[in-house]
Amino acid sequence: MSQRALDVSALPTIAYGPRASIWWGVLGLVAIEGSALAIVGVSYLYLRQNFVAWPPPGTPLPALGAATGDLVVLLASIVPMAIVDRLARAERRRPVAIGLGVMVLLGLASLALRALQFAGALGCRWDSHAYGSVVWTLLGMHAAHVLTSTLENALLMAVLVVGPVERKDFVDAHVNAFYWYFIAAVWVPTYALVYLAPRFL
Amino acid sequence: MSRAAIVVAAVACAACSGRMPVLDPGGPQAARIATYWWIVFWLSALILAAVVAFLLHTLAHRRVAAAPASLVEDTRVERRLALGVAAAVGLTALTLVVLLVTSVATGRALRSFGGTDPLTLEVTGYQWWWDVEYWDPVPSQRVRTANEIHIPVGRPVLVKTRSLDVIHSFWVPGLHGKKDNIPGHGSSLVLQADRAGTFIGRCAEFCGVQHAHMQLLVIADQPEVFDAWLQAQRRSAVVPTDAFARHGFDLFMTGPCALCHTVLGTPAGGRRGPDLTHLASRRTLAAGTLPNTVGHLAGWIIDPQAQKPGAQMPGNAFGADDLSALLAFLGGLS
Amino acid sequence: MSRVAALACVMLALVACEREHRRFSEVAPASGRPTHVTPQPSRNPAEGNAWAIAQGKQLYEAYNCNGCHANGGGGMGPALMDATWLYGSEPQDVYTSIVEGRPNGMPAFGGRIPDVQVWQLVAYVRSMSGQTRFDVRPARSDHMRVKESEQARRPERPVTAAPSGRP
Amino acid sequence: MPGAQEIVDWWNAGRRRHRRRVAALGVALLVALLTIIVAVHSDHHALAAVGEDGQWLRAAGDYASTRYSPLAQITAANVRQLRPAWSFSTGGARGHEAAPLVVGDTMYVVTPYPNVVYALDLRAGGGTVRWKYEPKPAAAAQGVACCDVVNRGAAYADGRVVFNTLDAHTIAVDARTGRELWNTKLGEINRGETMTMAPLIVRDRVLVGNSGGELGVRGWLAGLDLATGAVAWRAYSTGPDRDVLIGRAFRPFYAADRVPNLGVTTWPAEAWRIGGGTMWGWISYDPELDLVYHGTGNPGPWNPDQRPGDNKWTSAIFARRPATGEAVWAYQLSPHDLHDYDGINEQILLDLDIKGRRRKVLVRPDRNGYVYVMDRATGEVLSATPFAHVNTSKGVDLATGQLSLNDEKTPVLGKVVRDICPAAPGAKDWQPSAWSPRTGLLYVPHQNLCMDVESVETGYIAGTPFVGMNVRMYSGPGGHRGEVTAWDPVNARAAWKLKEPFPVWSGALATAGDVVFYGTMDRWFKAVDAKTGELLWRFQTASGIIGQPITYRGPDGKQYVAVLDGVGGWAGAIVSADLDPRDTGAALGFVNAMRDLPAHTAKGGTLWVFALP
Amino acid sequence: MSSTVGPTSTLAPGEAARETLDRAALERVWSTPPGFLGWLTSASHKSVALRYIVTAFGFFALGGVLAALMRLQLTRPESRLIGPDLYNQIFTMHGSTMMFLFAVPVMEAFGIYLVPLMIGTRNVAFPRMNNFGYWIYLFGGLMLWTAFALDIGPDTGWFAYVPLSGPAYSPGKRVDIWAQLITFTEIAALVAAVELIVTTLKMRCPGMSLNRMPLFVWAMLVTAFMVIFAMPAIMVASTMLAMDRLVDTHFFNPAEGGDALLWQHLFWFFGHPEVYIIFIPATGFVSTIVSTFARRRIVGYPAMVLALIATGFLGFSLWVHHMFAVGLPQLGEAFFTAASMMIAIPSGIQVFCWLATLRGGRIVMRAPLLWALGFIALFVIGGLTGVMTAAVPLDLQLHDTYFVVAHFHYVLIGGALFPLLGAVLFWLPKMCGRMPDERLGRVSFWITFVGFNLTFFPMHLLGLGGMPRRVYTYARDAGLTTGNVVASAGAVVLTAGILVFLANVAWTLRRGAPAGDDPWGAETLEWATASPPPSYNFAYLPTVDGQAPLWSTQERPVVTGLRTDVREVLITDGVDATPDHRHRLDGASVWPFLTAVAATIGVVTALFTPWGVTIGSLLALVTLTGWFWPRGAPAHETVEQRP
Repeated sequence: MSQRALDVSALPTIAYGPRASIWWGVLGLVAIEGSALAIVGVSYLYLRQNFVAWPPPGTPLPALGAATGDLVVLLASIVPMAIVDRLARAERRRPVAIGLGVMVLLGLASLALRALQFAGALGCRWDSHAYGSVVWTLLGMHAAHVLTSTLENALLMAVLVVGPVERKDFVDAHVNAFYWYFIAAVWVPTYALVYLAPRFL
Repeated sequence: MSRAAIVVAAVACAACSGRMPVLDPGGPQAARIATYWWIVFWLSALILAAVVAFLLHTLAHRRVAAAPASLVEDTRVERRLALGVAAAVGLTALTLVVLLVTSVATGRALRSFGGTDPLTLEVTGYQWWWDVEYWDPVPSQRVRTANEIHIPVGRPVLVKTRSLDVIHSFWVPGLHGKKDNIPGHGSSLVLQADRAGTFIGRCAEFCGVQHAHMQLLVIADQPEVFDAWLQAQRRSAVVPTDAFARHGFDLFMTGPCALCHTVLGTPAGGRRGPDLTHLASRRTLAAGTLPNTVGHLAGWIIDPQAQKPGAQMPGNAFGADDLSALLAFLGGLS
Repeated sequence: MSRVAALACVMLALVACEREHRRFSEVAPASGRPTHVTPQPSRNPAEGNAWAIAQGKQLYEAYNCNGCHANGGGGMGPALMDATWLYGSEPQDVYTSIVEGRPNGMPAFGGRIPDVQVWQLVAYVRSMSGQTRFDVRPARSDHMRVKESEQARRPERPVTAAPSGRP
Repeated sequence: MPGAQEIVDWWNAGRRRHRRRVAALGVALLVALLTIIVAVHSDHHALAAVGEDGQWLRAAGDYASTRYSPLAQITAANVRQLRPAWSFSTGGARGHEAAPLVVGDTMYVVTPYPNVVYALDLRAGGGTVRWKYEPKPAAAAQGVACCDVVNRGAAYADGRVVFNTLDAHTIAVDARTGRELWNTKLGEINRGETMTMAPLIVRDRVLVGNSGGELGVRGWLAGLDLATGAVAWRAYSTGPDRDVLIGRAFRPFYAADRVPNLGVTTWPAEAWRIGGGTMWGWISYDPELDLVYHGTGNPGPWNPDQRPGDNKWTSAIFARRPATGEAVWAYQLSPHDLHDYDGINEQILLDLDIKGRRRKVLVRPDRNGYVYVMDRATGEVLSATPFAHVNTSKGVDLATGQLSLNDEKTPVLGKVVRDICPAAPGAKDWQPSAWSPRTGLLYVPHQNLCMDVESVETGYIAGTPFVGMNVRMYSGPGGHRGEVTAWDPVNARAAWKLKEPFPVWSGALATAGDVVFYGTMDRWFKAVDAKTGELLWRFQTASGIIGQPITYRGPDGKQYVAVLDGVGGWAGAIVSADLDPRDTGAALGFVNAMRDLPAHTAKGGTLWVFALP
Repeated sequence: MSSTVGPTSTLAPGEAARETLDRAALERVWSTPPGFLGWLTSASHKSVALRYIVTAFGFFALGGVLAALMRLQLTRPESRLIGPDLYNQIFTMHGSTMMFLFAVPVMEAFGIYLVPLMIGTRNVAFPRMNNFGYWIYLFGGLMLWTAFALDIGPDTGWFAYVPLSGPAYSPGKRVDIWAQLITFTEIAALVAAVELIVTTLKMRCPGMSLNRMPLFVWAMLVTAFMVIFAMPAIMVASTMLAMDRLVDTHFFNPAEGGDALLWQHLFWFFGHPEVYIIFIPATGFVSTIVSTFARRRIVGYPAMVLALIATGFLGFSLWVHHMFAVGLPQLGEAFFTAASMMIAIPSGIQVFCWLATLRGGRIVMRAPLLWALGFIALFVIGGLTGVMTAAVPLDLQLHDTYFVVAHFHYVLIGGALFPLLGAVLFWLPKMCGRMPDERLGRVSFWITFVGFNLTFFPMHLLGLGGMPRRVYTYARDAGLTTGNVVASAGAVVLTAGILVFLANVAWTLRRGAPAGDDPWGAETLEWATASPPPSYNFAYLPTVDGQAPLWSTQERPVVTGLRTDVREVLITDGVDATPDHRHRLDGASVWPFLTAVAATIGVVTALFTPWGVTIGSLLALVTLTGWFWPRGAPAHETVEQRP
């Protein structure tokens, strides 16, 4: 009769990575938002067919400066994020809070660079033509993710500073990192599509 | 029950097919499609009958249930069931291959129609009427008309579709399937009538308030009749000589009409509504909404919104005398 | 359940605002061709109605208003999207301009454009410089981008100015 | 509205005119005879010379349209000392495109609408008004004038000053008294017809044409009797041959043009009736061949889909007999014109050595961006070379005369086609060039604009615009909007090019002092070296300049240079008509290219006369 | 069928006392707070799902009224009962309501209710998100219907083709309402989808490896994945449309390089999978019902699972068959025809498996099974007409006609509503603890079945007769009168059938006989607990060792050791469901509701000004901070407790 009861009381109450249900939830979010960005990307290529020149005459090629800076910031931010990730798994409150603070600053830096891209680098407005519309949308969507994630990091940092701190907060920090990897990584194809593709298409 | 419905349907189909333009083709394109239809129809009927029969048989000969369900299974029975499913799936796949091949073949055949000397039309859908232009290498020989297409029997007709407002779809079920008129995209189809007659066409894509009243007539005539018609359409209107109709002419030109309608040979050059140069020769008004009679025309001019609420044509305040004069002028536009 | 819902719908519809209502039948005329300004409603029925203003926008192109006034910036005719109103900015003034014309080149459309459409045009013309409610002004058209759409326009304070440089 | 007294005066004038008809006819015949004698005896200099007397009798200076003056007091060396001698305000505030005329000791100036004519006495060393004539054209004409209410000047002959009014009247006034001699109504403003061009008087014919190509007007050129104002003939640009005055003498150079009634068959049914081809530009006259040369405007509407076919004879050049209007040859520069490339520019009649052969040529810097050099006797195109940035076409096939179009730049219904160069005003609009026989260069003031267009379906409503095109213009390659090109027609190349921030919308003037004058919309009146283009002198006026500079010898024997300022015209309408720059489509899209103009100039209307101290 | 099959408890007798104790503790921890606040804050998958279901049926009723109005209008030719403007709003509202507010939500709601029970856990993975999703859905529906009542109902069809729905041809806020409705429903559907996926993958009871999952859970899993990949397309498209209308972007403006066909591609890339999102859960119902009443496992479980997955994939490859009339390259036509026809194979597999199951089983004829059998017949018809429209040449004739209306009503009503109604009868005892009336169940089935066929079969003929869709009237001499009269008469019968069904439900709720744990003798875990289930679902989480746990005669161990003083659930491995760790779920909270309110304020404001997005975001920032801000976690989980 020993197998009539399956005692799970010895199991841990916290897990990281694919073991955690929240990780799967974030994966679902990543899938949704990845699909959405992919669909805007496909729309970008679809609309491309309607133009003789891309970007259309009168609109300059998108300037690389701010966007490349953005690329550097986002890719570089993976490193501190990974450190935060590791510290979170070790459940170290102070270092994680500090790391999240750094991430907030990096997120703000990325957003500032994005603002520069909107302000000048694109050389057109969202209502100039379909090119402008789709490019603004792509960058805007991605910026919205950066903003959301930065706010999440800030909120979590605040929780860690103010307390009370739960162990699951470290799982949150861990999945924030996971989400941030996605945001940073997805900027690479977005950047390539918006800034590099018109130079070859 | 559903079997009964199918029987009823089959009988109904057979009985009504004479009234169903899709199944009563007037030309080779529609005929091809109708042929394909009958292939699919009978295959489908067969499949449905088989499934329903099997189901009814199963129910009729069902075993009485033992109280608790059991997971113990008879492997022989399981094998038989699995084989049955596999066979049915295989049969389905085979049927689908047949249908796919015939579909592609039909599609290919539809594309191959055309011939070397098609009559070329450009059909533009507007909210909610059709503009039709007959192409000719000499620009001055081109003919513009509205809501009514005449075609010669036996000659392929290349219809180029386009739209400048919303999406419409050009569909003459007796002659061919539909083709969308999409702003920013051109498209075309070739149709042909094998017999003289009138085919009703219409807009098949929802296009706004009066989508329901956006029809057109395709009238297939013998070639010589068609040529005569086309020649007549090339004539411009003349300013009427009799004073009454002349008054109507003046009303048309100085009143609201000329802002939207064209009458060739007069100062009226509006493009918002149908070309009226040969209005009196047409069978219907307002894109197939009303028969073209004096009474309907009068009512239409005064209050189109009663007949076709939301149509672009506004009501017009004409006194009785003015209206009669206008009708006299319009009646002369043959 | 469904009956209650239907009843609720009817009740709500009775108190519904008119911003979206499409008055097709109103286009029917009342009397003979006006030679002079017809009796005018105290309030332009098209003014607060999104559909009517959109109709006005279509008519603005159909009747070639844009030929002279462009998309509000003017050309052969004066600009309409700015704050300067040569003959007044009230609906009545614009109505009169359309129906009676103005001496420096504005033709009279009285008797050519039915009254209801004139009012729709009036409402649209006023919406160009943001004189109508923001939530009923038109968005962009399916054409080349020529200007910011009317709905994005900040209202400008209308100033009636005598036609300058035009004796 | 004219006052009652004026109506009475006008009526009486008509009656007096009737009484004197016989006398007038006699004078006319005599003048005609004398002119013919002069013409027959003149050598090729007759084509090129404004009289040594220093007068300026017609807008273009001479019949050959050279705008060259043999006066040489002002030279490249001393032009730096040029300063205003006197000025005169016209009281107008719209675009002043007119050339002043100088006849003897009087200067005649026509203002834009309301088309007031001033006779200014030059004897006192300044401009005192000798008389003023106010035709009081119908105010409604302003509403059908496509591109500001301009007037391009008057013409003088035989004691008469002849000019057009915006409401399509041609009026002759007595040059001495300003008394109206005759007043002929030629067009109907309710149909959109206006008149803005400067008439040309050839013997006893006053040649005038209409404007309104953007309003579905049917273009024509009319020959009026100088003495009476009666219409002797009217040659339409479209329609059946008998309307176009195409008869047996008609022999165009290219075989494809020798088909009857092309003015009808190259249009959709009846579309030629509203098809444009107006004649609002320049006419030249070759007394030797006894041919006048004139262009025709753009076809209407702009939207090309609504007018399939070549749309003969819009955007074309005609050679006609001045006496009868009969067409001798014609050549269509832009068949089935897609971009509003009116063919109304000036044709400069020169005798040049082309490929080693002396030929009587007609040089035409056209709106479509090419300088055409044509045999003016036959209508053969000898060369056609782009003088500006052109991407709408790929060249002219000299064997067939056909312009080969770039399909990518064809307007598409409902879609924006971008980067069309030159833009709708063409590489060069109405602003006339000047030719200096001394340098062998043609000084072409022009613009450098490109555009995006979307053609849209449009209906014809009489008296309203018939365009069907959304346009947005902007500066062409280089970012500057104006250019002055010194063109060598023999070698078909530019000798030098000046860049201007704004379109150079004024005419040019060349003098024997090797100075070329032109004005800019940002208020500079400039003198440049005819050989090098070096800026020698400039003067800032009150308003932007779009007028035609002239030069004359005053009663005191000094050489003067005169020009009207007063910004406006199509290019300057943003200022003169208070257009709103937030609408990129305003003024048919020109406003978009001129957003910053209001910061550089204001409305005005002043005659400036310059002299050496 | 009152005999219960299988044990309801596998506890050893000595543990009874502890069980009582646990139940009380569990009830304390898991129950929803009472009263109105509890209603707002509930974090129970069952109460949220029931609200979802009731709300969805409410919208179903509203949509049904619209359908009745349309049939009323079309009864006579040239009828002037309903003007074109209102008619257009009505058919748009009907389509949008049925698709977005009824079909998808009700299917997901059944999933939310049943999946945790079927896989043996206490709740869904993110209970607060679940509640948030419901409120978003409700507010979206209310907004749409309020707008309709105020004459701002969308009027460009549930597919809202541009340019008709664009800024130039749809003035006013009607289409904006539609686009925002999409935003609402997509958020709700995506939340539910993530919820279902994570719950299914991470919370199955020990032993329920993927190959032992009930077919219904498989169906919901596939559906949820389809939602995740299909909804973003409509999310992007409707956002583009909203931006075109509000801030003048040019996505669909052909003049400035936009493209009307881009909309169609994006819409149908969502729109076709949408049909399967509705249909696949229905197959889950049918599998469950057929298996239960055939008293045997489904024939070909692996084939069924593969068919579901194949349908999920194929569903994304055939959107273009909605666009044959736009004119495609020949190769494209052949490809999409083939893909469209190919989907008949997985559907066929399922149908044949059900038939084989019936053949091989011992059939107990009860009302739910009747609905499932009706489904099989009707779905075969709908499927066959689907094959017809998949062929390009025939589609050119049938597209956008009443033939297609008939086709997809056979698929959606026959293929989804019939199983759904069967499912309602089937699970009603579980949900309310009372048995529905068998006779009323049968009577309502037959009336509905007859009414349905009477309504929709003539539409095939109307389509062949040349009647296009979305017309508010037809000509007297068009030869369409008879068919329409029959269809309208059928609609009366159909309505009567549905009303009888609803009466049965109402009767059941008040008077139905007590049901017991497993009245149908079904096999899945939800029948292993009480009816209705307690707030914590199972006193002890079960374990399983096969596909049909309740039919197994072997006793199974239960899970012990989960805390009863907090909402603790067992997280297991995604594939073979071995226990991994214990996880504390969030409890009831008002913040999800407030967040939904914030989002609604933002979205409604965004109808008028783009600042609405900013306003909504700021409000949501506040509410989300409240949502996630820690408030007194159990002592053992705070960091300070760690050495």
